[in-house]
Amino acid sequence: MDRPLIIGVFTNEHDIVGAVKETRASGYNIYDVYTPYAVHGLDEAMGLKPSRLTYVCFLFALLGLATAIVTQFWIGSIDWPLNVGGKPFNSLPAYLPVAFELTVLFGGLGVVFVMLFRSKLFPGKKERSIHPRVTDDRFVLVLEVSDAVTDENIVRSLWENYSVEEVSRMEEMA
Amino acid sequence: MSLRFSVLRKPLIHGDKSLAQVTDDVARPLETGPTTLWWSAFIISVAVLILGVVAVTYEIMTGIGTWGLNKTVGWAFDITNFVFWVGIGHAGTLISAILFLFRQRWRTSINRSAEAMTIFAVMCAGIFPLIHLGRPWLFFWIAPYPNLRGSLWVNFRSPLLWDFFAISTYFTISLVFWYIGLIPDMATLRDRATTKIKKVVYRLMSFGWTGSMRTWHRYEVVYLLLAALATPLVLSVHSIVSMDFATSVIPGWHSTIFPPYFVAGAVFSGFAMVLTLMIIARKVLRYEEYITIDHIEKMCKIVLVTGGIVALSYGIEMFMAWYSVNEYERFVFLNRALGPYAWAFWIMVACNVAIPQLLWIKKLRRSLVTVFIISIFINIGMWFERFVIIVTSLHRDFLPSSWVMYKPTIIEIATLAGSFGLFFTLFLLFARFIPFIAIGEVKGVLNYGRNAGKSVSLSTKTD
Amino acid sequence: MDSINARVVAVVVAIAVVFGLVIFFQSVTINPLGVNTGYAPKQPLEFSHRLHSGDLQIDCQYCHVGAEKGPHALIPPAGTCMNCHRFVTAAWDKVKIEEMQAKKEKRDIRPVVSPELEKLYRAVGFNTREMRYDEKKATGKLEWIRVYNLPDFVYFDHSRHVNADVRCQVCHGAVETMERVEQVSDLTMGWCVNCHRDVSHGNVPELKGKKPSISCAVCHY
Amino acid sequence: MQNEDMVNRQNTKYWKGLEERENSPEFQKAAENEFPEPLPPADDPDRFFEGKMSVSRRSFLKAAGFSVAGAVLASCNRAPVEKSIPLVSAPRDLVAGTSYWYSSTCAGCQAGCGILAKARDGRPIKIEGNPQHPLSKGGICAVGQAMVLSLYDSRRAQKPLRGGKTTSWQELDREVISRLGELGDDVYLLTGSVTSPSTRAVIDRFLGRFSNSAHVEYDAVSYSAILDAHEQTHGRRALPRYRFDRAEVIVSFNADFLGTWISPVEFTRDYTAGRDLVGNPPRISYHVQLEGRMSLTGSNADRRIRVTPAQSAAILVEVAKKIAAVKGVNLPAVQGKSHLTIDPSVVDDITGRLLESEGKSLLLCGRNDVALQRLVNFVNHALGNYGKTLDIAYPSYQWRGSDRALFGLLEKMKAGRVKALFIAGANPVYNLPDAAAFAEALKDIPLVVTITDHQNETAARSEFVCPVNHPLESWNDAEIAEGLFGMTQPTIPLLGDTRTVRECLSVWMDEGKPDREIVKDYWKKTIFPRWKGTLSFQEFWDQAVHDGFVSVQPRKAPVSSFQLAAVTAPDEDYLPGNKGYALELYQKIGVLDGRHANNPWLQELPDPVTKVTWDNYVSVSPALAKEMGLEEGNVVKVSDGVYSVELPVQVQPGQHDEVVAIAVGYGCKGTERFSRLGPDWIEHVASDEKLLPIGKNAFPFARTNGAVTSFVSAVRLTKTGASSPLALTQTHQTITVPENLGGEARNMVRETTLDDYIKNPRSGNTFEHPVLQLWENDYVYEGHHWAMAIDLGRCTGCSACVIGCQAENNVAVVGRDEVRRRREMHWIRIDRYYSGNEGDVTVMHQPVMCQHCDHAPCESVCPVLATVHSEEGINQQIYNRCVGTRYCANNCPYKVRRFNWFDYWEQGRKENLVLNPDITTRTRGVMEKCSLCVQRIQEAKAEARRHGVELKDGDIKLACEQSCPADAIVFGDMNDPKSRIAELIQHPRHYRMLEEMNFRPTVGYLTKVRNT
Repeated sequence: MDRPLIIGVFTNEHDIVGAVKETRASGYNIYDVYTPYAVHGLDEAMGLKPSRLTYVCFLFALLGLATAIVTQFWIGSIDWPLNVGGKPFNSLPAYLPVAFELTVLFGGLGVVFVMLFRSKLFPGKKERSIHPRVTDDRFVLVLEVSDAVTDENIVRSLWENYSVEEVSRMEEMA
Repeated sequence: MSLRFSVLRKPLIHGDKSLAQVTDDVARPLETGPTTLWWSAFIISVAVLILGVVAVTYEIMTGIGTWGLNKTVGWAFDITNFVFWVGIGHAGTLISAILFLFRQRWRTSINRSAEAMTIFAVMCAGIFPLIHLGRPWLFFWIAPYPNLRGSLWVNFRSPLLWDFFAISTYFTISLVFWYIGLIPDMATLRDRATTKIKKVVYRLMSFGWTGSMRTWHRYEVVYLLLAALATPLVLSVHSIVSMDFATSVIPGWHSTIFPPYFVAGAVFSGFAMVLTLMIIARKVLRYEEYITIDHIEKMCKIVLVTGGIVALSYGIEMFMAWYSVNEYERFVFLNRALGPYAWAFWIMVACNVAIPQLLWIKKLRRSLVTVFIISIFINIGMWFERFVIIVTSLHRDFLPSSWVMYKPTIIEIATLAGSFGLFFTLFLLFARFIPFIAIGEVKGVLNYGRNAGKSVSLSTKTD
Repeated sequence: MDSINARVVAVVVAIAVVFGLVIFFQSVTINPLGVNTGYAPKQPLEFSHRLHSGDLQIDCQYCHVGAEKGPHALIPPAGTCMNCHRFVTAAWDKVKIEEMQAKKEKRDIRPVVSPELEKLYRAVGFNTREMRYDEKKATGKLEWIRVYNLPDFVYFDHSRHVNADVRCQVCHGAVETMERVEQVSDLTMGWCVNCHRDVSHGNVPELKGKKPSISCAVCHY
Repeated sequence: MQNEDMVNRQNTKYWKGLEERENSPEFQKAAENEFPEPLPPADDPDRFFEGKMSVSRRSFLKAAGFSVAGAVLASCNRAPVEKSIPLVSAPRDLVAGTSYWYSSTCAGCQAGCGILAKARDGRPIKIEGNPQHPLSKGGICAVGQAMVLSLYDSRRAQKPLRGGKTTSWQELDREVISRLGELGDDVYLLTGSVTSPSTRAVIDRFLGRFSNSAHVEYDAVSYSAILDAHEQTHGRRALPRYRFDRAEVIVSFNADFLGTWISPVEFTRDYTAGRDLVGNPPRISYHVQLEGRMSLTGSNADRRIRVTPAQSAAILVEVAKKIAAVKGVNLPAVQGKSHLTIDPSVVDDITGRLLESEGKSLLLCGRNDVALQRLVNFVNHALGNYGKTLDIAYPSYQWRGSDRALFGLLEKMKAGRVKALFIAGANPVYNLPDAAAFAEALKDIPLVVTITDHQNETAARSEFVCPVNHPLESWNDAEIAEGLFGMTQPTIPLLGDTRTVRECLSVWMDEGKPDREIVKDYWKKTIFPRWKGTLSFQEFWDQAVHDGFVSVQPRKAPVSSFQLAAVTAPDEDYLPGNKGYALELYQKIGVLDGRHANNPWLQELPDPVTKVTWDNYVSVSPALAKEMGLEEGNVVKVSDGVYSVELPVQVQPGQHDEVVAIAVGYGCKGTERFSRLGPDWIEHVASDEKLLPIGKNAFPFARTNGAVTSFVSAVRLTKTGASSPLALTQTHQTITVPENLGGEARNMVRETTLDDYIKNPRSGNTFEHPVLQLWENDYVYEGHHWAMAIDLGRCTGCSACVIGCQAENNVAVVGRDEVRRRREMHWIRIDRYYSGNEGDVTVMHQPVMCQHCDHAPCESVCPVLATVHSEEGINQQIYNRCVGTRYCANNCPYKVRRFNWFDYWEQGRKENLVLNPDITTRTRGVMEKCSLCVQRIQEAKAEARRHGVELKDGDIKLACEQSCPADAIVFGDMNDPKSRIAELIQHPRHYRMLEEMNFRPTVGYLTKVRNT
């Protein structure tokens, strides 16, 4: 984090949504917003693009399905065909439960791991605390100090419309 | 989200909580010392768990013969308990996944604990297929892994193998789903932590969560995807468990109605268990404002619906036995109702069909005492349902020469008790160390149904 | 610092769990890695297969009788050794040297007995001085160490293989080149099954046309 | 003789005898090494299998590459160092790991069936019937097959005892000889029936040295009356030889000839030969059984009439009267009032049937009553049956006991006129009706010597106890019937310091000959001269040893003309008017008169009718049970005024309401060791808390009139209020489901009547059901496709197959408590179903083992592929792959899978020597079941390949099939169109259980046809 940050602390979700919209409308780039819970509409307000994790999930699920089907057919008819109860060596219906389970398992685990990886979340990671109450009841809007926003005072008035509780400047993240 | 109509709705969370209050309320039990009540419950649970551990150790050391099984009844308490616990384990994921997809926002008060219950129930369930093996130390042979036996694989036609995949997938996905939901709350606790140890532990568990909206954004997608995956999964698990029976040839087991019947039964029993636990927990943990009487009532309605499906299934089973003109099928059902295990059958009918009908009455639905008692009855009834399906079908099958009676041994009873010991021990530990209510999610619905005049007011925005 | 501690804890716990699991499996199951290829135990006397089977070209079944008739290829009784070693008490060159020595020293030829064969003679009670049996002195004990061990749940019949023209060397390796016998096949089920498969598929030229079964009950009953 | 066939049979090798090899020094060496150390004596009563094998013995077995019983399955962490210590010199001509067959004669009872003993690496491990034997024709009963286990009984007497302390033979011999010299005369020898002529010769020589000496033979369950009656009516004291195959009408009064009476294997063979609907021409005899209790024979009868002993006597009298009238014979002694209390049409029917088949009928009576037997003789004589369906001119010598002689001896003992008493092969203190008096009289006899195999009641009261060889360790012979001699040869060197009776007596006479020489000399002098052949004696002897029997020219015995005057009315005793209930004593098929009480296989063998194991009990009719308010397992006190026992009740459909039945042979000393048998765990229940013997002794209920022992008595029953659940292997008795649950009969057992069968061969087997197939192409069995068919019309339920399978396949004994929990391990069971009302029931016996379904439901549910189909249609069970989910057993519609609930095997037991080394012993936690004796299939195929020939139909005989005296089980390759099995599958009577389910079992059944 090379550049200093400008921080606005809000106390409810409507204010933060409003402030974000307003800030963006004013042409400032929002560095990030920190909230205690997923505030609906905030992602749109921030202009975040729809996540591509759905495709990741689909691909992983497809991988799981393919693994299950190929493995079962390969084992059942190529690697070691065995006469089990006189049934045909290959029977798709019998293979479906495992195929389904592996689809779900691969899809679920895959997307979670990708999400954690993308978000750089891992066990024991030291958090970068922007505000001590951000996981409690405060909503924090963060701007990066840039040519457009050189000072917190630039946005202070903007944010005061939204009952900003505190505006401060942070040299670097804790 | 159409909050503007919310004046027509009642708030989900009572007591006009502020965000901070929610955090405080939920975190309180974790931050104060354990109460005497907690200690006594915990000690009892651990004692029962130890009893179970002793019983299982003895069983594994000595042999499965220490159970009352015989040449004809090869499964009884073991698989009954397994199916019972898997069934219990259905409510949590149903609440967190299906109700999530259906936008049932009241789920937020109970989904955390219900999911925890699911995980613990699936753990209890998973123990039984393991210890019921004649040679439990070779359990890993059920997994298909390359080996030195010319690569002798596994039988992908066996429902037990499907079970292995279903249960392990279900457990994994449920655990991940639960844990993903837990990460923000862990961060909350981390930020509130006062001792170093807590800080370390919660930091370890919160994965460095900061509440960044960019993360929230991905998180929401993943949560939705997991819900979407878990929904068919939860339906598949009990369907597959039911296939242990449905794909067999034993009359009373071999039935195409089993998958939906089992799923409904599972949800039925799962919600009954959730009710049992919530009614106690809201009282003990003082979460009455979060888990409100409306929550209880809603769950009662689900119980009523699924109970109805279960009752219908009983009826259809009976009808099909008669309609099929299959002598073995007919006999099994007559034998259930009139044979030597008729008492178990009638306990099942009384508990699962008759008693839940009381929930049609709104007054009873909203009476905690009645609901609690009914939920206990349903738990008992659903255990007996599995017992009836397993034991009465096996004990008198095709050849009359092999007909037997089954009687559990003290080892089996102790093992069943031990599974409850494990369940409650884990649940009590959960209530002590992990937020009982999903803080982040409750905060999200705090405004739901709130009066427009309040300070934390409505936005004019619609989405 | 904290997160480093946490990581240390995590690593320690992980190691403990893995270690615990390893101990568990080791103690309750057949060693999953119980492949003893290369096992070449020291035998009670240094018997050289290279000499007997290789140089002298004694047929395997001269000593290991029964392999074509029954399930077991026996470890030969000491009596079989004595068929020759009643006369042959040491290597030819040793005997020659003693002869020359005796000639030189103008004395009677002393019996030359190889120290390894001495063990055999002790076992059967053979008096090398007088070249006759003294059965009272027989200890009867030559504790050979089995090299090829199969678990009891596998039924293996030598005769079925020998009669199907499987040479001993297919499984036991080039014993005729080994000073001390060493296990060359891993004796895993996969090894058995894959050989049966190969033969069935005609991949083993010398056994073309044979159709060994891979049904379970061929070996397990 | 078909010696060539025998020699050529691929998978059997008959040894001429051990002697050739025995004489070689190598073999002597091997024999000594076989048991280098004496096995420790057994003295811990709580443990049943205990003789620990020494390390050196195990190493010895390893030495020759022997796999010691394959007992250790798992838990080898690091491969242990396996040492091999080869013999200094190996026995010639003995291939380790292959089996050798020795023919011999069974000594399980006195019937003398021919056996083949399979010896493996120097130890006999299996007994089978000798197909060449003229009497048993390859059949062998449960008892005969279980004899091999008693060889390794760790409690078998091993050392001579004096006053209860171990002594040496030298000391014992010295003492006995000197005492005999002092006493001079009044020397008596009390034995069971001695069928061995060479032993009889030695006995004669031995007793001939004393004045006032006698050899007294008695049988605990006596046939004395039949012999006495023939002495009176035909002038010859002998058992007639019965020929059931020649009888078209068989009327049996209480004679359990398919179960335990005289020579059940021979009779079963002959009986089923007379009831063959597959053969050409088809034939079927008519069999009426009149009895009070439900016997195995009664359960197979075409018509069964429930009668009390008194009624049966009355009916017999009426039948005799009627036949006398028809034949115009005057029988003054049996005239007079009829005592008949049942429908007289019974008499008319029986008489009519008998008269229709004169010379082709057979009347039998199982009562030990001389008057009744004389009447029987009269009827058979009047019908011209002598010389046809029974023969006294060429009699049988299987049983020779004389109750009169026994009671004479007892009188002498009481009078103090017996100075020395030798008791051999008998346990009078246990099994005499007045055993207490005998035991009392025994005290005053100066010299009592018991020659015994176990430390039994009599041995405990004898100063000297001589341990006797097991028949499988002995040379012996047997005169079974006129002109037929059985030969017994040892199959293993002596395991203990034991001698045969013959040897003992010979030593005490100072004859100083080895046992074999005594037998051989006798044969040279007595039997060889009767043989009309051209061989030298040595060749003759070799052939006899090789065949196991020899037929010589029979000598027609002098028989007097029929002594009509001897025929008198039966004793009043039998006539109606008795108070209380009539008690019938009988033998169970396993332990017989108690002589096999030490054999756990036989103790655990379910009774073919009651399905009870490990117990005797009071059988009562359902009506009587209801009247007294008794349920199965309730303990009642049975008292005849003098003796009483408390035993649990067994409710027996088909039993007469005024008859109760108790089996003898229980409550023997020594069986205490079984009371805690089985896995020891928290809920294990001992059969008796005080660790008393198994069951109660019922012999004291027998009565004697000084001439014969009667096994019928009058008793009273009182409820005790206690309860002792029986160890049953079947608790639902009918093929119909309970009335309130539908009451329909299931179609697993199918039967028809002869009339219907003649009209339509598919009658009774017409069940048709569309069979649905889920997939198009079934697996094609290109090579062999093994299959089996069981003829329910032949199967009598005798249970020989159960023991045959147990011996072949290392099936564990689990003990009474486990059986009570329905966990018996038998791979083959015989289902027994009653039909009809509870009074007059008909019975079906159906052997059920794994049906080897081509669409096996068990296979598709096993997660680890521990059970799959072989290329030859066998449903394989791979024990070492099994993890024990028990799913397969649940999904088995026939419930033939058996689970190892505990570790039933214990290492180091001497009894483990009986284990078949080809088969693994299953550890705890794995499933097992019938494998169609796959080891036999494999061995036969390998043997055929070794000889470069094709496998022929009949080369493979499964253990159950081989032993079946009724020849009811046929196994073979159904892909071979010329095989017997392929033929049977086409038979109109052939069906498969639950065929509508499309399991496609390869085991099928043939409908039972009743001749009613």
